[in-house]
Amino acid sequence: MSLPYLASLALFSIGLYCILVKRDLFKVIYGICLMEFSINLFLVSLGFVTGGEVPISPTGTIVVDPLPQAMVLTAIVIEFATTVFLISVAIRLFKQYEDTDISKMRRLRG
Amino acid sequence: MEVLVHHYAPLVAIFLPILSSFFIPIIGRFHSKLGAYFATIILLITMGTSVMLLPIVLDCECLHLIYPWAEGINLQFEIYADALSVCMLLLTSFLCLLAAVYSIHYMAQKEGGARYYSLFLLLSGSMMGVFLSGNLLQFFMFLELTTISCFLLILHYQTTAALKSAYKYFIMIHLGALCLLTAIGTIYVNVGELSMASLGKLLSNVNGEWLTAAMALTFVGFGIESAVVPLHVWLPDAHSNAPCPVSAILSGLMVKIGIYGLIRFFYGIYGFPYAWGSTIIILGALTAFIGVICALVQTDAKRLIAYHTVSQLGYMIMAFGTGTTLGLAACLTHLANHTFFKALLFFVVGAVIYKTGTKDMDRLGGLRKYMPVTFICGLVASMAIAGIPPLNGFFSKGMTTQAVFEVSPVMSSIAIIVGVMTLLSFTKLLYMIFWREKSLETDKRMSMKRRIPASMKVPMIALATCCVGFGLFAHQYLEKIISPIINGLNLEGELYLPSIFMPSPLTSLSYVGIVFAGVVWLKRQRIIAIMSHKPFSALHHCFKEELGIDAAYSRLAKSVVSVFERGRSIMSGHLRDYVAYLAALLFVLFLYIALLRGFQWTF
Amino acid sequence: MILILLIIIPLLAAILNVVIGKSSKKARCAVSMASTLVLIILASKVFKTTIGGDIITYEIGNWKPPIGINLVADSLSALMVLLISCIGFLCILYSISYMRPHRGVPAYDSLLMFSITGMIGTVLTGDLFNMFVFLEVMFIAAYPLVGFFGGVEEMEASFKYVVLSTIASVMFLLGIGLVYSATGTLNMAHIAEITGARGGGLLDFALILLLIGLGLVSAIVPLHVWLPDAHPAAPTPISALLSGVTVKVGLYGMIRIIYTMFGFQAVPIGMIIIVLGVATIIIGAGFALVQTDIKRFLAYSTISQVGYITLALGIGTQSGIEGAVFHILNHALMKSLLFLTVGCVIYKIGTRDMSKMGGLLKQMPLEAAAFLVGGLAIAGIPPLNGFFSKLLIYLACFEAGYLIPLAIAIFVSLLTLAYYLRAFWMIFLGKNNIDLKKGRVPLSMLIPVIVLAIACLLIGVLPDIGLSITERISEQILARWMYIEKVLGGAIA
Amino acid sequence: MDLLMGFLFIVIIASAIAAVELKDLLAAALALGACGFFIGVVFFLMMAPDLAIVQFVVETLTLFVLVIAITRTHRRSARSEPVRIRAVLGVIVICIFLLFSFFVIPLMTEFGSPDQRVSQHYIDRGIEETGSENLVTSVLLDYRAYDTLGEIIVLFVSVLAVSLILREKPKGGG
Repeated sequence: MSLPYLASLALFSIGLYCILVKRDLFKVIYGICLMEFSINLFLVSLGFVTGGEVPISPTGTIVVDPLPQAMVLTAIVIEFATTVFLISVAIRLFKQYEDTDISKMRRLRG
Repeated sequence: MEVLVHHYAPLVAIFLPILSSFFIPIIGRFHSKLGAYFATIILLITMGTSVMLLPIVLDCECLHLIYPWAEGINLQFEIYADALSVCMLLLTSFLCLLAAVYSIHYMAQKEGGARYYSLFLLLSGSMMGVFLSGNLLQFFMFLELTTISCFLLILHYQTTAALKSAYKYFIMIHLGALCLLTAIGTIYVNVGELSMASLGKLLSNVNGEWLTAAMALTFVGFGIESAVVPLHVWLPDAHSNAPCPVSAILSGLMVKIGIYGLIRFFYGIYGFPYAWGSTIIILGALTAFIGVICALVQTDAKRLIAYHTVSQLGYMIMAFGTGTTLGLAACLTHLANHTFFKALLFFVVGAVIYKTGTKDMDRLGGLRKYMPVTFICGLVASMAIAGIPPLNGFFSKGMTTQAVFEVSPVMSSIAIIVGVMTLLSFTKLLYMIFWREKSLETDKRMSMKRRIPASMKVPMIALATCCVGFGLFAHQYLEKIISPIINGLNLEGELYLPSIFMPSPLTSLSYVGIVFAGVVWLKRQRIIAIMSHKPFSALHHCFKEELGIDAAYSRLAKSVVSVFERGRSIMSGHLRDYVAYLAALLFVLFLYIALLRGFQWTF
Repeated sequence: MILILLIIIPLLAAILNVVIGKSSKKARCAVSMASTLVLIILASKVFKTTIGGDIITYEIGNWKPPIGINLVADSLSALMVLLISCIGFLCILYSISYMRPHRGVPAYDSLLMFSITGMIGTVLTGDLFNMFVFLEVMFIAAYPLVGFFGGVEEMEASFKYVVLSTIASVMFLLGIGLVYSATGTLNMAHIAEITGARGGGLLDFALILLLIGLGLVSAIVPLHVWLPDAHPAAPTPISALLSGVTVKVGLYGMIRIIYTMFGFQAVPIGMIIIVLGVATIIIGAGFALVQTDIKRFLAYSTISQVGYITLALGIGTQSGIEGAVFHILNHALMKSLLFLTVGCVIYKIGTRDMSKMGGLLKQMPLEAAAFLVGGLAIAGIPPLNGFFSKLLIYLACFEAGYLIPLAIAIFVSLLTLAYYLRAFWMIFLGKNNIDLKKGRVPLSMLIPVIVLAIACLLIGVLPDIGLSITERISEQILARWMYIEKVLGGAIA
Repeated sequence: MDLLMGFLFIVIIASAIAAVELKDLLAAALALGACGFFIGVVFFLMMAPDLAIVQFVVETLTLFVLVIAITRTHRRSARSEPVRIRAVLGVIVICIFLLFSFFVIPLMTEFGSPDQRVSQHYIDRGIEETGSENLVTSVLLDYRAYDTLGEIIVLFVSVLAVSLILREKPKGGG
């Protein structure tokens, strides 16, 4: 059963779709958040062992993989930092354009 | 002493001018003319070294020096000096020296003097480098260095026309250089060797498609450099917009690098492709013909002379294309002779510009009274280029015609027709500038009282002397200089020299030309009247526009630019598009991998 | 030990800069410059060791490689560190005068040091996930620098940059996940050992994802879209750093992943990389031809040159790698030179629009010469450094029989010459129709320009300086097993 | 548990779609928060309690920042792309999804039985080598402490970056 993989990929696709078709600054940020969620979910699913224990003072030998969890922990924090930065840029852009429509922010082209 | 000359003279000839070019901006700060004198002295020393080298190589001894350079790609710094190289070296240093002397006053009133002399030395040093290179890549590198310095010299006045022509010059010449580089790369990849000395032997028994490709690319590369029609469009612009001493160098030496390269590569390395001979001759004839036709209709004196360079290069290409010993001798002789009279012509026009401030022949006239020395020099040069005996041009043109006649009689008639037209066009030049009575519309800034200084007269007189001297002593010249060169290229054969006293169909034809010129001269008013008739003026326009060749090039360039101009819309500035590119790339690459690997998973 | 110092020193300098804050601009500059100077010394020491064929490793926390994270410096990493610290030093020196009007913004200096930290961390790490982390450090420091001036365009560029590179890093992370799923490890040498020379299956897809992540950093078409916005928006010294070395970090990562981690033979993507490289060459050059904003123009030129490097990487022969590494080195010098030169021009006339410039040759002869040196070097004209690296790339194409890419690469180098001459014309030649700001260009801005110009000329005249280095580096890159053995040291879990 | 997870995934995807499609940005932000929250729950079910907690905390913080940002700007979302473009892009996205699910996922190790080549070491010796009962912590703070250093740098720099971006009077320049 690879349902978690599929679910995370679905989430990934929804996030990508959101960035592609939404013109709102914040919707773009949401899309990015969704993609990040999906990757986190994907990585955690990678480390899951059926019937495994929580990797905190395990008693048996079947334990879920702690490495992906550690990776995801790092990744979550990094993603948080990026998102906050992105939001601050969005606020700034809104102040300059008085609008959140990304399709109007096309000064740089060609 | 001999050892010193052997080892260091070539290095001095190359690097003394190049290195001292970096000091001129510093020296030029102290006094404006100091840079000019410094450059003159450096070039004098350089000329001394080439004079010292001459006796060594004329005994058919080659200097081959190798220094370590770029071990990473098996490249050594090689100096290869045979008679051909050293004669070119001598020619280069001689003309550069004269041009430097000429520039002392000619360029004095213009700003940017330090830059000018610095580039001038760089140019002369890198030309020496080209002629002394014993290795293809090194040859290429020096060739590019000449291009850079020429580019900067052409744009010296920074007028829009000068900038445009410099731009065109660099792009076209670089295109040629890239063709050459590809040819060199082909050789390197297939043979793994770039030294000229050993390549000749290595390639003599090779027969491959790649060799043909390399030869074709080499021909195109040098064809651009030596302005073979239809690759000549850069030349008239560049030569007419550069400062006059630079034009002299460009026409006298730079285009000869192409001819030199053709001889070096085709005789020294590939072996002459006899199968292509007639094509090359036809191209040469076309070049000669189109050059002279376009020259006929010019009113800009420098442009007229520049078109004649194209035409004379056509002669050299024709002579080269015969592939015979006589043809090669004719090519080399004409190369040297053309240097003398073409440089002289540019100096003469330079003097006219110096005196009157214009090069537009329509506005000039009657200058023979005001500048007799210049007029006589101009007369000598015009007669030389038109091939009137006993000046030097007569002999080399005669040899060319004879060499072509032996291979393809039809084409030799074109050579004769072109000769007649050359005569016609220089009759026009002399008439319009010096002879006819016309009130001058001189530039107001210029004063007719301004005298031509000795520093400008001396180079002109020296070159005029050369034109006469090499005409009078043509036999000795052929024997002492050209024969060793030909022998150095491992070609044996009889050299034929046309003589005014020897009755032959060709010499008599040149008399017909002279008579024709006389008729033209007598009936000049009437001819000019006829020329301005309507059917002629349409033709006139057509030739002036170079039969649309130039326009075709600019259309091509514009279409390239417009493709990208239109393509800019893919950078729409729309974030959606950018993310879509990313997604599409992901999709395509995944699909590619999926299709490539199928379902046979190995891991 | 020396390796961890290479990361700690810029990090400490960055933190120190934050602590100093607004109190003293001079102290901030001094700290940055001192730290980069130390970096240069250390890096050259590492470089000297590794160029002899040695590989230096450092195990953080004394955990053996597959268990813990380790730092690895082979000669390529050492070269990259050296480049980063040298260009970084010059950019900081340049910033002293250039950023004088913004001295009240202390974050600039520390962000610059942070991005240097991120870059050095990326090139020194031996762990795939750690590479992601340090790429993020590099990014997060670069984003605000791109938006430093806070204007509309800067913010727009910054936003697009962040969105695109976040998507790319998400893909990179997904790639790491797939690699982890296939091999159960994150250490690059360990992955290399496990995959051996076989590729295939999941690893192919993982490779694609990793390449998309790194391709965005190095601006390969069609992932280049952020670069022409972001590089011009940044302050000029930062543009020089971004174009000079940051994009090269992406290329470094590609070399590491393709050659060291998977092994080129195992990878079915040589063709893909060549196609992308050729597209990058054409699009970068073509769009540069029609620009009027001078920095945007240089940014497109960067894209085009990245295409050359990518093309060379796709060939996969030793001479291809040699050409790529040499071009990385050369392009870092040339492009920083050009950006810094153009910075002098902008400093003096206060506009980036080339159509408003003209005739500056008389007032700024030194800058004109430097621009010409840089432009001709990029166009691959001897005797400047770009010629030899391009020649190596051409020869590599030729030997491998890729004739169409070769023809395109050669033709585009003509186009490169055309657009640099056009820019030279528009900036320095013709009529002068703009008011110059009074005052000379300060020496602290001229010195980096002169140093870089001399470096370009020197490598061009004596190409052996670069050729001997790149030959060793390419040998080392191809000797995968030596890397694996050195890192894992026989003790494989 | 499979059933529970299946249900959770449906909820997650539903809330993700809501976050994408809702016109009200604040409501969409809440939907996003819900999505993150349920992912945290999934983490919990996948035996990653630390992660779940961090996810909750970070999600709350993100939501907080988002809400502040939205109150400072528009609340109503800007229009989406026109339907035709949406259809084209949707097809691309679906294709990527299908490629992934048909080509990539079958290649991966079966869910629930990963290759623990390196992690086995952490599981076997982690407690004795690091002295930490929590293996994730031991990986994070000991075996891979260097990653954590990088993570802290990122966090630190982002604070610096946000303060730079949101500073009051930026000056223009070249």
